Amino acid sequence: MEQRKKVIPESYIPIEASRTLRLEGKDYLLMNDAMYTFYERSMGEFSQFFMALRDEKKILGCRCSACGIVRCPPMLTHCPDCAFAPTEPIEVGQTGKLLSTPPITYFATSMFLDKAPFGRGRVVLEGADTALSIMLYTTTGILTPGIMKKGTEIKVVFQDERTGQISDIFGVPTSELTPEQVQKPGLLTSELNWAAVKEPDLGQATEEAKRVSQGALVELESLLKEMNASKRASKAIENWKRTIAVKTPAVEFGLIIDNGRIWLEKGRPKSSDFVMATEDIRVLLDGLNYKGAITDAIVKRKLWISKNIEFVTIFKLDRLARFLAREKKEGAAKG
Amino acid sequence: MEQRKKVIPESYIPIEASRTLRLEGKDYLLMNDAMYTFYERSMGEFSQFFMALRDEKKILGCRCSACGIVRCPPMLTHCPDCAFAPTEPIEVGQTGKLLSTPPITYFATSMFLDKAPFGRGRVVLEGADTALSIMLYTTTGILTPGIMKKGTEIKVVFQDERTGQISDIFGVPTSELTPEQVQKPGLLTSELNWAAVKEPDLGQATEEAKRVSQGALVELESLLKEMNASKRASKAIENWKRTIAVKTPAVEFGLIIDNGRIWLEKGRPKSSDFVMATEDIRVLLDGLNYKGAITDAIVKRKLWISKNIEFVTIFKLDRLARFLAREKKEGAAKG
Amino acid sequence: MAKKKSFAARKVGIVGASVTPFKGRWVEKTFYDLAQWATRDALKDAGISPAEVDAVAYGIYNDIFERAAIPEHPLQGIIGLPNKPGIRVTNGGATGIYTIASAFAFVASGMYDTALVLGVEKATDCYDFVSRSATPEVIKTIAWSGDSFFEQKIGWTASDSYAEVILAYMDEHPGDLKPEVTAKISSVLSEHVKTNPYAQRQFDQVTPEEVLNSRYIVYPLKEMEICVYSEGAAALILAEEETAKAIAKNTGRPVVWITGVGLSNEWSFAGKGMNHWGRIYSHHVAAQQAYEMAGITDPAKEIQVIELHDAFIQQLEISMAEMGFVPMGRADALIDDGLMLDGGPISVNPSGGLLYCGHAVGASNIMSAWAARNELIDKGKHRALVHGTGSTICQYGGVAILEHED
Amino acid sequence: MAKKKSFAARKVGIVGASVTPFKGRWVEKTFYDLAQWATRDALKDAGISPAEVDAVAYGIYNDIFERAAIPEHPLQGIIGLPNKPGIRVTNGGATGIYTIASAFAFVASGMYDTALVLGVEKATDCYDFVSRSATPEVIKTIAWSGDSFFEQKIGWTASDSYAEVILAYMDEHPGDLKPEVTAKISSVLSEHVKTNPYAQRQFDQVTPEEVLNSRYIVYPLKEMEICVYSEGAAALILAEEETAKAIAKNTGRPVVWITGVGLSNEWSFAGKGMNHWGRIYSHHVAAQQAYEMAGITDPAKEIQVIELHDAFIQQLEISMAEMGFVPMGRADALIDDGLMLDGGPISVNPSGGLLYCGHAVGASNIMSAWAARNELIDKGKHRALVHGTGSTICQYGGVAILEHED
Repeated sequence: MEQRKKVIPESYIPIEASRTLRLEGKDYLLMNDAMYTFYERSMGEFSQFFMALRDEKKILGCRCSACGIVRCPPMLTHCPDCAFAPTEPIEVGQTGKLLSTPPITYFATSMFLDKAPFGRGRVVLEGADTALSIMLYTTTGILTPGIMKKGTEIKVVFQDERTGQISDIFGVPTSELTPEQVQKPGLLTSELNWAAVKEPDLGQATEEAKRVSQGALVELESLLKEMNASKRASKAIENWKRTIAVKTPAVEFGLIIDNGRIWLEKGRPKSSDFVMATEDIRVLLDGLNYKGAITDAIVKRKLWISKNIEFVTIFKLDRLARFLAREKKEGAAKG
Repeated sequence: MEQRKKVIPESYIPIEASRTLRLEGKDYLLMNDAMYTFYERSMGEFSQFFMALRDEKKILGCRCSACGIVRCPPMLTHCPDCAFAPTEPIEVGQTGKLLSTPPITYFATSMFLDKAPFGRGRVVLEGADTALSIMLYTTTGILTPGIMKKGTEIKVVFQDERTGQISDIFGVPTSELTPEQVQKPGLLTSELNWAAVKEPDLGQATEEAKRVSQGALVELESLLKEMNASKRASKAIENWKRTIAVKTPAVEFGLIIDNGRIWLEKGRPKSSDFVMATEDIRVLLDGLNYKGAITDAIVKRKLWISKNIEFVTIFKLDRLARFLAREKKEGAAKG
Repeated sequence: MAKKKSFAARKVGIVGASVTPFKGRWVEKTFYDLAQWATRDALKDAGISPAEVDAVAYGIYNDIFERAAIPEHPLQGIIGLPNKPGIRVTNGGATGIYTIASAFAFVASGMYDTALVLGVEKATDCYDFVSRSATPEVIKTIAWSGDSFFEQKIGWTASDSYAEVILAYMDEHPGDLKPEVTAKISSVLSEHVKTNPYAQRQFDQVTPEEVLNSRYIVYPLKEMEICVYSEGAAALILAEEETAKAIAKNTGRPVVWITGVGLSNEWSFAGKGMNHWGRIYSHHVAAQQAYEMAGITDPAKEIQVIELHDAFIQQLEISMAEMGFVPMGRADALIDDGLMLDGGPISVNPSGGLLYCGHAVGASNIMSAWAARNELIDKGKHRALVHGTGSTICQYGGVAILEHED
Repeated sequence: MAKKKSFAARKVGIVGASVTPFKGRWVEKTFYDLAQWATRDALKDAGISPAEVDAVAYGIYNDIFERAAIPEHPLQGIIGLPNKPGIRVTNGGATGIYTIASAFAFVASGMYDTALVLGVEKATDCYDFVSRSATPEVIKTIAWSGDSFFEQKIGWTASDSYAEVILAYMDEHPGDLKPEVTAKISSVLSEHVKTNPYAQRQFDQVTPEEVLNSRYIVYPLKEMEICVYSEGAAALILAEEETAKAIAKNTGRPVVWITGVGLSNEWSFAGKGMNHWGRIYSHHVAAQQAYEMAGITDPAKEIQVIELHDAFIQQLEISMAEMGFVPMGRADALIDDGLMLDGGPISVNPSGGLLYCGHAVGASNIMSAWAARNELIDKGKHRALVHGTGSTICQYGGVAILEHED
């Protein structure tokens, strides 16, 4: 049998181990553990819907034999609004309009860390009366607010490899597609023109910018020192290890995180876990100073990261900033 | 880090895949799936109990400061029977008596297939007033009814490698131990004299026995044919594959199971998944004829298997027998 | 136990009921469709529309079976009750009877005039890819019910734990629960199931000998003395007195009143509070509560039909003793004295029980109520007892008394 | 909705209440000890012993958080109520209020004279070993609540789904829910929490600017507009009228009566039955039911204290509109018109709410009832509203009205 993905990725699973945590002079036992069950789960009355996605790249709704309403997804076999008249499968279109402005998930669950940021929206497909929830992406890079809203026309795109699940499809705005792409039934993700992931060209720094950068670097170093001195702030990055290559027009440096400590290394690091690029080093400095989150700077495209999965690290940096700000404030209140 | 067991064994986890099942002319989609969550779980107020097991090979109870009752396990920090007076940790003994006759699990959950058969009993340890549930084993081989009952004295034994869980300990009857072993606190499993797993010596067959065996073999072959002809019976062994070496005084042969089919091969097979040994081939034949279960023959030590985990296969054989018997009966009722 | 006598401020009756077929596996349907099916049929039985139902109580057992942590939420729309109250009750194997009790309280209290009781179960999607069979994974899923600190990691299973209670009883009463009696009871139930077209094992009649020949699952329990896991759904429509009478007038099927309800949860670890080892004390307490509310003083004389949660035949026997139908230690009188044999004074599990109709956990006790109501109405009997049990040492007990006035 | 007016056949009051400290993590205690702690303190508050409690209703949210499928069973003995009825209710984020409603029904119906309402949560044992932090695993565990066929596999999260409802509201009312107003509300709640010694964030006062500066979790929601996950427990003792009065006489603390209860579960998928997109209709329906039962016609005038389930600040605003305290589309009046500011007519979340006291799911709404009762008694106010919500698009709503006669 060919090598296939497991239903639980091996990297998720900890080893059998326990550790002792000391709290106010007493020891407590923390145990690595899991709760889990496996299935060969029948899709029952939804089988046809999922097989149509997988095998035919078609989307099915169900039509009430009494009132004619078409529900997609086909949630039920009998219409509760019509004395439970039976419903029948019917194919619906592959474009539709957003029922409302979709949320964008930046902080995802552990199963979706590598998929964020993503939108999730309800699309009323042509020929359907109810809305189908699907994941939403833009082909232009990171998904940011404003790209999709209530009424935005959406095209359903099919994953190249499909297993018969709702994640076999997702949506993109039709405005990002050619008319041919919009028209095509069963459009595949490999047929889209995805923006390449590449470092932004930051241009040359002015002398003024260089001077400002130097000042910012000094500020940054002193801030990192405060962070390392704060037990509460350090908690935000405990057990974490990353080397970040930070690139600005005026200066490049490494930001090193290693189990509760964070520091700066001059020059572009030889190797890094990911790259952070910004025209203005103050964006990063403000973030760490708890003046506007780094997450939001990325969302507003003022700061760029080379790997979306590193939002995980960004969240830790934002927490670090918040924990330090909170500690300083409490200190000030007491002092 | 050394290679350690994962909290979910990899062998349990299926690949991401789906299959189609046809039922009465309609297709249904079956999807491999899992529901799972990971923890670094605090043992809270039980930490001390589990750390004492792991680190000191001691068993703690809790003593009510008002009524003096000693509960083990130490389920609570305040006694509900004494206006919630606080309880305090107290060490209890490592021998005790069974509160009642313990059940023996032959058909275990998927997490305990390799541990069955095992007993589970409530032991009132010396110095405790309530009972601690633990797994029970005998050092003399497979655990069978009668070895332990209400009042049997039990010694708590500690696993050599402990992680701070209740499965760090189990019980054996003190009657199987030397007085020194019974006395010793923190007795380890490696300090016990476990009966070795070895094929029973079946002795030589008489001519009469050989003749009977030949007759039984003929019966067996015809029974297996019936099994293979029955769709319902075949379901009991679908997707299963085993080569069993069957050993009797008069004859040795292979019993081969392969995805819904079962057949006999003359002579001891070159390699086998496990060995089945019995003085009387009719024990196996009766089992397959649904005249007394094979499981029970093992429990009653009339039939021996080389690996307890192969109870899984035995259950399938017992089901096979039952399915065939049921089908025959229905046929007879109709005919 | 309640200090004062339990009572119902308003009279509550059953005016509609249904079950879907119980099957070992419902490949054709998810639990959404099973739930809708039972609802449809219960509404039809009561001759009312969803608009006439004020609230729903969901009996859904184990989140993991349904593979969802709030499994009832999609049902509210699917069964046609959007914007109505929908409470989910879950109490292990006894989920069904606790759900009935909860809906009963909602109607009796004046909060709602009608309520749907809806139980649904989808258990056998679980699959163990090592042994290539469902059951080890099904029982593992149930085994997440054990206490997570002391029980789960020592291989606790539901069978194991019922076995523990049964063996403790046998220690006290060594002459009772004779193998030939338990085998006979299983055989008797397999005959009852013949008339239940919704049963998983309608045509699986067995002889006592066949029961004796079945394999051990957990000593001392044999395969044919144990209930089978089912998938399916069951529903009841409850209504307060005036509404119930109006509905009954319309359908022509009499109201079956719920005149007593009792619930009891024991300790789950032996302790100072648990000196009833060798008993299933919760069944005694729950029955006494229900009898008191219903004004029953001699259950063996006053009750004709019993739909008992027979997870295991030996437990059926002990439960019958705890509820006062046979003496403790003499439960074999059920057979030895012919009490539950054809022509005997008590009809036990005319549905075939959970052994033969099947155990679709959240739905099981609701199925029992459906069966008891049918028996009362169709056979013109007067009073029935519906029983449910569950949790890790059978320590939950629930009893409802059903009465047919006509 | 009920065809006839909902009522309570017997008057039910709160005579004891407690909460444990809410913490981000309770390393020191399992949920057993937390549950016992809350029970001890509630009994003490009511001046009664466990023997005087007839029944318990457990509010425990997600089996997986407790790592056990019948998590309540070991509690029955630990809290000192062996052999008494113990029902478990679970309805997502709204578990607490549904549990209160259930216990209310049990007492109002006549079945039991007193009942313990016990909510407990242990959520942050979950741990994601990839990101080496708890939260992604905590929200994954909650995400098992999504519909298992269509929602879970597209990355459904609780935040995402509240965001969906909030954005739909903002589509309809683009001028409402202004960022500076939500930031101000969060800041106001952070001031309230100062006087709640049980709160997770008692000393975490924030300025509106700091709220605005916090990061997006899910667009359009920022970290400091979202409740925090907590571990803890909370309990109430309910009693029928005579018992309640006797207890109150003994403790010297007046009975706070529960005069209205409403529950509503919406569709969870947009459909023919769901034309309220852009609303949180269940909160409207639940409030109307509760008002009707309590005889309230003008909630904004007749209710002085509100303990509202503020999973998200924007949802708090919409919920306030749905329950009739501000007009739909003008929820910002809460701040713009000073309604919930100091000296305004309504005290909203004197506990600090779920944002600052913390969201220990099963216990949260019970904590809210505890806080509302304190506010009524200690400040001599007359009437309070306790609110709970949950499930996948905030489609569960529960409301209880509390009244202080003195």
